[in-house]
Amino acid sequence: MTARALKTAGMVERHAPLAMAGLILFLPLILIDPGTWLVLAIAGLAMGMMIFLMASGLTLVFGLMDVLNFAHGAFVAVGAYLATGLLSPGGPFAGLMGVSLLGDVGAMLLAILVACAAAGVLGLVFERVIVRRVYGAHLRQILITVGGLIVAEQLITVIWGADPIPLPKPETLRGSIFIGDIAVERYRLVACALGLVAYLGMHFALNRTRIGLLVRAGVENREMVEALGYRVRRLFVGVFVAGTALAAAGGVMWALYQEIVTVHIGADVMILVFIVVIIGGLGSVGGCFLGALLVGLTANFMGYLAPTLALGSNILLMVAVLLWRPRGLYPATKN
Amino acid sequence: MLNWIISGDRPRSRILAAVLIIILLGLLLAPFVFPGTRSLAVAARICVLIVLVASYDILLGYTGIVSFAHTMFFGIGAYGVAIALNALGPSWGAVGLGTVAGVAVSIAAAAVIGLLSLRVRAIFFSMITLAVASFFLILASQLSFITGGEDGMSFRVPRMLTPAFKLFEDEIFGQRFNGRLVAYYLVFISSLVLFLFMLRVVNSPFGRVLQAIRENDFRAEALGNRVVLYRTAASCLVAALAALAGVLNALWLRYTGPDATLSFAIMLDILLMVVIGGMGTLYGAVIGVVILSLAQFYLQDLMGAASSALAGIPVLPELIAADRWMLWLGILFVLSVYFFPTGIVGKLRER
Amino acid sequence: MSERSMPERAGAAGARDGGVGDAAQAGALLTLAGVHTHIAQYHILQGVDLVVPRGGLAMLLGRNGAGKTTTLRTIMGLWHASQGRITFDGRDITAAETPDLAKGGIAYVPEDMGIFSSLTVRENMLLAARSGPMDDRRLAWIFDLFPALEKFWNWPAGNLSGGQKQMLAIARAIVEPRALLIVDEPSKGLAPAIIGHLIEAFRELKATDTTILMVEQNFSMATALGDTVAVMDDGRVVHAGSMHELAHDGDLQRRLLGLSLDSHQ
Amino acid sequence: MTLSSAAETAGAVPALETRDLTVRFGGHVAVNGVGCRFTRGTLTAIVGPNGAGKTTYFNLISGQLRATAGSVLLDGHDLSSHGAAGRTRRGIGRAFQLTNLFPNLTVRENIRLAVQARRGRGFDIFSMAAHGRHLIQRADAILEQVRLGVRADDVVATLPHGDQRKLEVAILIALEPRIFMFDEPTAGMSVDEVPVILDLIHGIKSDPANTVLLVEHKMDVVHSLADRIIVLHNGYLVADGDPKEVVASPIVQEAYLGMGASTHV
Amino acid sequence: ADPIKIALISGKTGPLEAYAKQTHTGLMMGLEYATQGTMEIDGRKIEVIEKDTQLKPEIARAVLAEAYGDDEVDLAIGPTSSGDALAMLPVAQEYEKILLVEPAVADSITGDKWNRYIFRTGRNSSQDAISNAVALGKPGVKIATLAQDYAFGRDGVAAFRDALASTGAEIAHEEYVPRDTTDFTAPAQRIFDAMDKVEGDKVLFVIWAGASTPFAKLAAMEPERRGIKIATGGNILPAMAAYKALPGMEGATYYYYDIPKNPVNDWLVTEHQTRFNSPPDFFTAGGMSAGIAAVEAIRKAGSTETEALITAMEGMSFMSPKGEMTFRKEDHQALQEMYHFRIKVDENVAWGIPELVRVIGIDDMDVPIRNQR
Ligand SMILES: Nc1ncnc2c1ncn2[C@@H]1O[C@H](COP(=O)(O)OP(=O)(O)OP(=O)(O)O)[C@@H](O)[C@H]1O
Ligand SMILES: Nc1ncnc2c1ncn2[C@@H]1O[C@H](COP(=O)(O)OP(=O)(O)OP(=O)(O)O)[C@@H](O)[C@H]1O
Ligand SMILES: [Mg+2]
Ligand SMILES: [Mg+2]
Repeated sequence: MTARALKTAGMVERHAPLAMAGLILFLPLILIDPGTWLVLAIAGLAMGMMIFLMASGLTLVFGLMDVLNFAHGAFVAVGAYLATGLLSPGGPFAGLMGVSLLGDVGAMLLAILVACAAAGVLGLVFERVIVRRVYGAHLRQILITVGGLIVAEQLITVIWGADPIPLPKPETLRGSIFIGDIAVERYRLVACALGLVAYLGMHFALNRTRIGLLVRAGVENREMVEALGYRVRRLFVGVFVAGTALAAAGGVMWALYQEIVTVHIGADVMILVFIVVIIGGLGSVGGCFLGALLVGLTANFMGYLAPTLALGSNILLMVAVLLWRPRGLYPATKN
Repeated sequence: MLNWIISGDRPRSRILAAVLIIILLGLLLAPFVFPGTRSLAVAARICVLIVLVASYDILLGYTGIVSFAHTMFFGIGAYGVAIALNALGPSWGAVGLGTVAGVAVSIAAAAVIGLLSLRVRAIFFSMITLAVASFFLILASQLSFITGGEDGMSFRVPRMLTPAFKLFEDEIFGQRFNGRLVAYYLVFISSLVLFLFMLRVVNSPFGRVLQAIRENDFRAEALGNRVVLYRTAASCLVAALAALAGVLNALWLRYTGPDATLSFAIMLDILLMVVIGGMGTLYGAVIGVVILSLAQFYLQDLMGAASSALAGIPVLPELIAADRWMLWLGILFVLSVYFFPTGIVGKLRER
Repeated sequence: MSERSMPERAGAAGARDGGVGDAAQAGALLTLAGVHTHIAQYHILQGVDLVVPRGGLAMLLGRNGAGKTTTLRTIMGLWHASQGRITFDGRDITAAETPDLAKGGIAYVPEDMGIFSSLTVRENMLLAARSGPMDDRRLAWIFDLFPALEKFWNWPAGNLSGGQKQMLAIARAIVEPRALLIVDEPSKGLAPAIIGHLIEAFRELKATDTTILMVEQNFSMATALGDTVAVMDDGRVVHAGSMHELAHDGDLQRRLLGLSLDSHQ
Repeated sequence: MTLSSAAETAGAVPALETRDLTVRFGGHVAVNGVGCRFTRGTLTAIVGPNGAGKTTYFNLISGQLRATAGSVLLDGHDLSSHGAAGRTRRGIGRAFQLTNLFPNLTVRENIRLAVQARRGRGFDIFSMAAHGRHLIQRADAILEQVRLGVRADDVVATLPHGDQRKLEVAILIALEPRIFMFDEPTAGMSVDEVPVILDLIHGIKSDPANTVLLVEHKMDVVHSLADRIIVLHNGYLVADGDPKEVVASPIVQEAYLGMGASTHV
Repeated sequence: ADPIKIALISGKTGPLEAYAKQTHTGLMMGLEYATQGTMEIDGRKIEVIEKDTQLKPEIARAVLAEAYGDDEVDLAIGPTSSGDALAMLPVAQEYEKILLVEPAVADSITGDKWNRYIFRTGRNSSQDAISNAVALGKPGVKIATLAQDYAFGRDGVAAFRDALASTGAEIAHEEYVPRDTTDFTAPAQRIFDAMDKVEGDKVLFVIWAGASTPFAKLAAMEPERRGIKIATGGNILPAMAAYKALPGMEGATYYYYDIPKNPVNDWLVTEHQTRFNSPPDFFTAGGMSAGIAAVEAIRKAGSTETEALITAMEGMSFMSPKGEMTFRKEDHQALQEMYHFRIKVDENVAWGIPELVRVIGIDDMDVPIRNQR
């Protein structure tokens, strides 16, 4: 009896956010004609996937290690700039591109891999030099990572210059596929696929291995985890590196979407990313995923139905979610 | 007597005491010791920021609340007088009305935010303030017919505060006694009084409860203190102080705009100043403000000089070119958090 | 300072005279020799000498603030000794890092229990079972000892009662066999019946060749379990000997522990 | 043994009463319909196995938790609309089982804050806290009472466990409540310190205006202090009455003390 | 003789760093060109003092006051952003010294916030809007606008609407979106819905400030399937990379290095190419115009006295990379030609190339005077 009650409570707990997502997805059908609705919905979901790619690294680091990395945006920018080097005409992967869809996507994936590796190394340095001393102290994290962000942005300017750098999408990823009268941008489909892969990968790593548990335990009581025989330091470095690599992957994708790269390309999306992470419930990858989709959808439907409100739609969504669930959709930790 | 004025909050370090006295004298005599428009502007900005940053420290260092909405209140104060002066013309009445309105709106806003959201976990509260602040920033730029939008608003202040107003006809000690001087001393004295007031607040029974809440809010509640009420009261108090700082800033600059009062960059500056100086000590705020303001205003010049001195060496001049002053500020940021976890004041007191 | 170091040595010498004997010394699993520990500017341990015989249960007793917890943390590598030598199983571990010590076979139940409150009971246990899936037989034994853990298996550990947390902390340390078990005040907050179980459990553990070093305030539990005993005061071991001897010497108890007859029945 | 105790026969309004108090966490009922009256001038010990709901019962009375059902009455007035802070100000004071202090403030400041809260001076922003002489004197007096005077200027985080327990008790005294609730005050305290705390509690109890509730696992402590014992088990109140009778009852012997376990205590 | 001191005040650090760099290069080249490389006027050396506003208006004010008050410059040039500029205007008045605005575009600088010490070589928003109206407006054309939802966007659309009135074209729909919008699906759908309801030549005119532009994203939705052409003004070269997605797009621009044919521009393009291995851009041309204007003004006035300069500059014409410019007497705005272009795509060029359709002469544009003297 009690067991069943518990189970039902848990089910409601788990599925209410999904129900809410469904509501946000389908409710606008009342007001919008189905063709337009479909365009908006697909575009919104794809946008959400791209945001998720950028936010996933943050939520990983934020949620597991309780580190507020304001410099996350810098790694997004690094990914973006690396993409300009790798994918521009004349870049190393340019040869692959412009021939077939396979070649273009291949080049893009290669660029993502390279960017991830490079950003991972940077993340390692960043963790060593900057984050290491501030585990457990939110405020100092904010400050030191903001400092890191400034330094990183300035170094980017020194290396790549202050001018925005254009980055055209590969030929075959441009334009839309038409299903009847409904346009679906090709690039967004690719983004969707990649976002899904990243989500599943993280889901597996966190739920099928001990890493997630260990990191969470390490944040709560580092000494005890060490006393159980684990090297918390290495673990944290690893997670942080993974977070920066994901940021860079998001950066490559975002740069190709924007088709122009500026120093602030990462910092500009950070508020949005933070909102997604908060809505999701700090550190829950699933929550972050759902949050990103919700943000994407809300922005599109609001933008269509009431453009004047679109401006604050993300913030409104966040406040609404927090009023409903003060700790986000899927709080990763219970306290 | 002195002990009463500083509310018994001694610097507890010789060096710190000396530095504070130098800063006080420097600001008091700034118009005479450091002639020139820029240095007066720097001095006035330091005065305003001391109020702003110290009030933020009450929230952050003493109460343990991380809010990103502090500049919002700063802006409300500034826009308050700006709008009043624009609408009613440059009179002291308008200044008074604008101040009262700005402070009242700030307190009301802080109370609403506090009562609604100070119950949630600290980090969520910060994010909510971040969101509210960016919403307010959007609002200020959208309501351009009142606020001047992105471009902000220039306005005229009472004649007594403008260069046209002459106290004496001649220069004395090489200084023109005009309205700018009056304006400076208005800013200076108001800031000093507000700072001493804050010193009293943090050393009062109220201030001690705030520290207790920062340490362990659950226990503070169990002692019989209504934590949400205290936190909200603290937010309201510092909101009012920030608004007053905004008023001073507006009167001095005769301009206000989103970038000058509301931007996230200022918020970060404030944070950095608190932390570099040393959280949870108001003297730290003073030190942080002075160091960072001087850096912001003069680092660039210094680097320009250094860079041209090093011309010819590869890469290095590029890194210390004047335009890269932000790079060094960022490094300063990181190093200070790294090496002064308790801030400069904490470091000084350790010895 | 130099004057103060004299009785230290005397104490150490006394320890040997106290009957543990050189045989135990030779069969020692863990030895502390002249260990000093500083925390920030405070000099907490001022030359601790301690011998934990292999396969036995060594009790560490002493007043509040005597330095017992600090001694355990120093062994565990959570503080580092500024002077002196700690050997474990013949190896010098004075400067070893905590994770290596844990891997080397030392389990630790800290004074504050060190529960991961955001993790479930199961997850807490899972992390302690480092070498793989948990052994069902051992788990059954643990559930038998602490039935509450089975009941709350999938609950966040933060919601457990004080005593249940203590049970979890102990269970975590014994989920896999370890060479040495270091336990800081295990009986604290436990109901009498559970303490009874606990005593049985430690006896069983001893029988499986696990060496135990335990800090305890509950004197009856200490006497029921201890083979050897060391008493600390002011950052030093002031008495070392067999538990049997201390348990039957009221004078010694009064002198070392401030125990008087009316405070424990 | 009936649920109504002898103490109730006085007929006057009890100092504290719980009616049908219940709290449910998900499907688990931690406190289940507990009704009980506590009379001025008496000390009631609450015993029960780990996880029986003792701390939760305290949490419900002092307002740290909201009841799912039932009510708490102080001098006949329902407290349901008051939170923890309000209840403390109305005279319900409690010390926590797991130490709960202001770790980075000094010992004296910890107490001073409690004294200040008691005097309701918290919203004064114009005077200097350091000038509140009588508050500080009062704080120092209490520190002497619990023998913590020498550590007054130390930061709490550096105190050994036992001293932190004493501070926990000292804060409760500083709050000058009419209802005193102690949750295992002597856990982790060394044997020689225990009598100090017992004397203190004894002193509190002897003031006829005070009502004392005590959770304790050490039966010797319970015996030396309690006028009455109530037993919680699985959230239910299962026994209530004179200490000797209750302890002798089979349910306590079995479920709580464990058969034959009393020899260990 | 005393040197002539000119302050260049720009947002050197911050998001507009790239623009400030261009202005700086242009200014120095302009001074060089106008003095035939001597950097002297009438035997007086020109000294340029650079100051950074950090894009913070309060700093902008402080550094301008410092330039006038402490460095005693003869005139100041700048700043990069309109926000900085509007904050700086009263300072010029207070110190009674000239501020030559370049390249901040807000109408109100030479409009209701203007004072007599303010001149501007840069184009204002109205000029942008009007030239585009001239380029696009024909009878029967139905236009939807897409702009950022703040003063710059709304003013731009308003000016555009006014200018369109005389051309016979009309605005069918106005769409405003948040400044930092990155996803244009929803606004595009709204525009499509609105334009589906009207008949005629359909154009979507975009007014957009900032590096990240909506064009490629709009193009991906293939508005031409609904008979809608996209149009917009010019931009800096990196931003025009996005125009590659829109071959054939028309609009009017302020400057593109290949368009103006005159000796000044020829010199600028050649020199820039040799020195920096890249063509000059939008703000380089602006900086050069300002440099030339300053030199010409001082020459003409024969002194650096403010009053003499004002007299000399009012109505003054001078050559710039964009041909002849004239400071209008009424509001000191430099009137200048603009260029109607059509985008051509060349695989070997990183951006969409604006090819000249026709020069929109000064007389083709009726730029309203909005200040009160
Ligand atoms: N972090 C610290 N900083 C400074 N002093 C400390 C710190 N931790 C402990 N101490 C001091 O070290 C001494 C020994 O403390 P320890 O915790 O080892 O005592 P203990 O014997 O375990 O006492 P208890 O029985 O109360 O747990 C005490 O005087 C204590 O004040
Ligand atoms: N916040 C909570 N959420 C869920 N369950 C809880 C919560 N607090 C307590 N419980 C559960 O309620 C039961 C009673 O806990 P409580 O802390 O009252 O026990 P206790 O009698 O004080 O035990 P101990 O003697 O071990 O301290 C326990 O089983 C515990 O797991
Ligand atoms: Mg201890
Ligand atoms: Mg309990």
